[in-house]
Amino acid sequence: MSGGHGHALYRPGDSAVHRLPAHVKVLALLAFVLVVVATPREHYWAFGAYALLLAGVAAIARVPARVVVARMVVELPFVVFALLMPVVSQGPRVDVLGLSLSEPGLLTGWNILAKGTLGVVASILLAATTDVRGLLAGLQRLRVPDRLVEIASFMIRYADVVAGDMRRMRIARESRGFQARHLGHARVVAQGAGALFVRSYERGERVHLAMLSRGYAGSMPLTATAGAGRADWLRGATLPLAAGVVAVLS
Amino acid sequence: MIEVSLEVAGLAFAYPDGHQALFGVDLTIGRGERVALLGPNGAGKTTLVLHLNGILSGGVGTVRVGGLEVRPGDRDTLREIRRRVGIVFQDPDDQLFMPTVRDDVAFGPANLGLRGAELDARVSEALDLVGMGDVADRPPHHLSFGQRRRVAVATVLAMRPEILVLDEPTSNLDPASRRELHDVLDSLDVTQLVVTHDLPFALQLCPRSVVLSGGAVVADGATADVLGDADLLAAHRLELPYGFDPRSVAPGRP
Amino acid sequence: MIEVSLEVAGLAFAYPDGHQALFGVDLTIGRGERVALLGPNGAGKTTLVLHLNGILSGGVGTVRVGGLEVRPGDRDTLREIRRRVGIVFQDPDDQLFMPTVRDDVAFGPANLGLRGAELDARVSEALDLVGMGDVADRPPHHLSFGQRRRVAVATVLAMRPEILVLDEPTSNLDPASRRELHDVLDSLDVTQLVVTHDLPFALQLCPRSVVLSGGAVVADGATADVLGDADLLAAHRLELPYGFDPRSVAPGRP
Amino acid sequence: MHVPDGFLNAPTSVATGAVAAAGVALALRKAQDELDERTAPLAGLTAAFVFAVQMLNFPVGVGTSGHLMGGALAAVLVGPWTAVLCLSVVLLVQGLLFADGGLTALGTNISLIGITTVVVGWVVTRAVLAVLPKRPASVVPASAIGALVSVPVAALVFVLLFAIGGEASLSLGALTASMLGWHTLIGIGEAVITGLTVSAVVAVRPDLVYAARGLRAPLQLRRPDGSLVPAPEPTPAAAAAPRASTRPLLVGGGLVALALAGIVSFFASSNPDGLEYVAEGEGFLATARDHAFGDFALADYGEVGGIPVGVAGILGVAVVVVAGVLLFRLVGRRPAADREEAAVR
Ligand SMILES: Nc1ncnc2c1ncn2[C@@H]1O[C@H](COP(=O)(O)OP(=O)(O)OP(=O)(O)O)[C@@H](O)[C@H]1O
Ligand SMILES: Nc1ncnc2c1ncn2[C@@H]1O[C@H](COP(=O)(O)OP(=O)(O)OP(=O)(O)O)[C@@H](O)[C@H]1O
Ligand SMILES: [Mg+2]
Ligand SMILES: [Mg+2]
Repeated sequence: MSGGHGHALYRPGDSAVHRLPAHVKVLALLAFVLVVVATPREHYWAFGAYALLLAGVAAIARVPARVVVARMVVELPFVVFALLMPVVSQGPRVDVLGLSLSEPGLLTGWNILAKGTLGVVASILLAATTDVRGLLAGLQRLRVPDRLVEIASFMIRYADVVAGDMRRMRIARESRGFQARHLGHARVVAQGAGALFVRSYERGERVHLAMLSRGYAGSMPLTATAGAGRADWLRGATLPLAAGVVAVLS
Repeated sequence: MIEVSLEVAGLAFAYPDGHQALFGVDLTIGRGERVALLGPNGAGKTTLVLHLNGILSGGVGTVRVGGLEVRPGDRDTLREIRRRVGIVFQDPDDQLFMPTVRDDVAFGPANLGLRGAELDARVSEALDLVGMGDVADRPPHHLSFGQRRRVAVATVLAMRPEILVLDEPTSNLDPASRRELHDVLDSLDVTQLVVTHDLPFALQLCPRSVVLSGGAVVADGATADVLGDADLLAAHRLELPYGFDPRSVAPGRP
Repeated sequence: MIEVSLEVAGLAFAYPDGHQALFGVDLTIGRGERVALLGPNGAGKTTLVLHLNGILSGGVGTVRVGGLEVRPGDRDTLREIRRRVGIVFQDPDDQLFMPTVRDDVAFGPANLGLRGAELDARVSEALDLVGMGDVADRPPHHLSFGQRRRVAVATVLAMRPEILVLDEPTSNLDPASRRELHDVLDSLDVTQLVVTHDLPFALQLCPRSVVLSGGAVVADGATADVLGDADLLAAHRLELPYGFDPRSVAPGRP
Repeated sequence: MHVPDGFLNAPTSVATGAVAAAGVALALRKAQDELDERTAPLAGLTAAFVFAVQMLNFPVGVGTSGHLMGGALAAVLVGPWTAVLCLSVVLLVQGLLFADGGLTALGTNISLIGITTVVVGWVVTRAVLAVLPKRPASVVPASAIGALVSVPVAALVFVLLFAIGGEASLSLGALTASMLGWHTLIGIGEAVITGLTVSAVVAVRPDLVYAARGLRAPLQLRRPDGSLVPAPEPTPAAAAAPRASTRPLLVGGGLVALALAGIVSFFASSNPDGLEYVAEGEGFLATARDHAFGDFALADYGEVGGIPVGVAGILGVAVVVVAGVLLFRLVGRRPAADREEAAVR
């Protein structure tokens, strides 16, 4: 429940990617995605090369393809969008398999699909190899204002509290003979949602007060992690540098 | 032979994090019996209790309630079992979730199909039994801990279960409430399994006691005998409280 | 005159939902004293406790800790007060929040500036006192309720506060742990305020008792006298447990 | 409507990034007044709740995903400035830990979801509150209406951004119509959830609702004989810190708008010289001009959905400026009025 050690996408491990400090990974990811976004869409093979680079990272980090693919559903909405593009766009048309498609639309769809997918996969890899504590410490190192980091850490803790309370409430409901069978029962659940908010808040509030009681003054004393050495930066730079080379060559 | 109300056979269970809590528990309770479940912290008492209506499952062994086997997949049977078995959780916060105490106590009976005046009567009756009639319109999470525990007991009493399972019902109760709870439970003619660290309470209420330790049953017998066995008690972190004279207490029912 | 450790004067407080819980509480505790705070469910005991280090505030009246006034705005004084007053909450889930038991116990001392070997020693010592050394690397929310309570006590002991406030420390503890907790508390030479419904425990540990009822202090005196006053007890839902013989217990310290 | 990487072109991403950065920076400064030691975790909870609410995610036919947004809810519970912070944190965490929303599109997402919905939700809520009776319960319908309005407005802003920096030749009319249609539906869901949550909180913890602060019954004392007497008034807590004047706000807002206008028009102009120059200087650009940073130039699309880019750009800037000024004026002033009200009561 509380504590928030892991999160949905995190896959504990001890690969070189896991060990890289979180802030190095975040910067590397950002640089990589920037290069991808800046690559003109006609440079088709460059995107293939980027994909290979990411596959390499995934292999080093030992993140199974299954995990990556499963999470890629987040991009479903814009895949739909990308697929629609050639149909609804204006401009000169070409015939593909009997369909009259818009040429710029095809390009646009491809552009969204390629860049979006690479971005999502890169983020999945970051998420899969970075635990919450590491990420928060990394954000701190990246000079993200304390306030934001504090809100983020409370948020992650609360996500656990809310999930835990939701579970408790479900168990309590079912133990007393409740099963959501028809729509009328939605009211019970909805009524619960408001109570859940107050209840999780108050539970979290009490925990917060307990922290204050034990001398908490705004930052975790134990989460301070070591900074990144030159080797870390070099290792982290590999991905964006390789991507950069691809971009220039393409 | 007496009719069997609860039957646990060879139950072993590990939590998802790999920690094994039960190592083959066997326990049979006849209809109308009152049994105290004793044991040290971390013995697996709560884990066992949560198996009795299928909240935890997935280990080996079987649990039967009045002949019905508790199986996670079988929703209809599970519903029936949950109607029969009423559990008061160790942590009242696990039990209470509705916006007001009244709604919370009404929740169970309403699921059983009660409505209108009948429902109201059931709710007031249950709240009066635990002396919480006057907080009916407050939100449960704004009550004191002991008040929440009393409301938690009421939510289960209101369902009139055939089997009543209480996990540490006396903790955080003021002494008078503890006695009143004893009187309420004593007046109910249903099967009862009471988990408690309060040995005098166990002696007062339950003729039979089962000691769970390290995830297995290590003793099962008349409460007076179990509490009289100093070696057994000492081996499982049980002891009669300082100043308590077991001879002064007449055990619940012989 | 003895040095005053805790001083509460005219404290009245209403919760944000408008429910008033304290109606003018006066209480003075000298340095090194051990006081039991008794009273029925909903009397306001927890509410009072939460005022002692400024967790609740905003009512009328004053609270002083070793001469420092608890004032919500004054962050530095508040920090100092929280260093001095260690509170064990009634609900261990309110107390534990770190990913492992060890981290949780280390949290307080680390905030006080301890590091390295010294910190480790402090943590192991506190865990050993409550007999929880072997769960140090497990997540606290995966422990049994009683284990969590013991860890909660350890988190506060590790801070070595000058004033120790425990809200229902014995609830959910197995009988041996209850006695061990008594021994630990008995061996500590700090001011202690112990909220409890466990009257024998109060008699054993605390020479002085205060009865809070309806949000105000209704009795304050030697524990033996308070527990001997049958009318007082009856008026405030207190009673000695069945089978308990007060004469058999030697009160903590005269 | 989490926008993924590569969805809008780089200049638009940069421009919205600037807006987001300015908004968050401002919110960081102003939020000091809204939270104290005790309510700090409320921001975290609100963020967590918004996070959960945003999980209710479904595809919207014409574009990115549609989901509940939670901006109005956050504003009502913790105040607008803190709400901006909460939503920004949610988006950051979603981007980093859940691969939801592109990293290079973070600025866009913060502007859309973090700033637009909060500002619109809050402004509308305050406006509705002004005509309703002065009771805490009034916050419920007001916040629901705020939530209802905030979602389609955010959708409109999205269409606008798409018109400026979208990489497609779509009919803007159709896009607008379908986005509005969908998001009005989503807005209704948003209103229901916001109303339910706020009413639950107002009922038991009115002190936690920023928009409904300041309501307390007098305390009583119990005398030894058991009778009750009214308690003396508590000594007034240290008066709230004097409020900063709104001038820095307006100046800051103006600067942001100006900077924005500069950046956007620089990139949005179809004259790529400046960039090409830079690119050549870096030795990047070897052949044609739609190379490495070719996208920046909008070279291929002089028109987006029939609206010349220049016009769209100007429109966009104008809207952002107006919204910014409104934001700074309304938000800057309201809390002060609030506090006075509370003091009078
Ligand atoms: N959610 C969980 N995940 C992992 N292990 C758990 C979990 N809950 C309990 N345990 C472990 O399982 C064992 C049995 O726990 P259980 O809660 O059943 O004990 P108990 O007998 O009820 O103790 P208590 O008297 O303290 O309530 C303990 O060792 C505990 O640490
Ligand atoms: N968060 C809250 N909001 C509103 N009222 C509350 C809240 N917490 C407690 N109360 C009320 O304040 C009164 C005092 O509660 P408190 O928790 O201090 O009692 P207590 O003496 O600790 O009782 P117990 O022995 O049951 O723990 C009770 O009437 C309770 O219902
Ligand atoms: Mg238990
Ligand atoms: Mg209490």
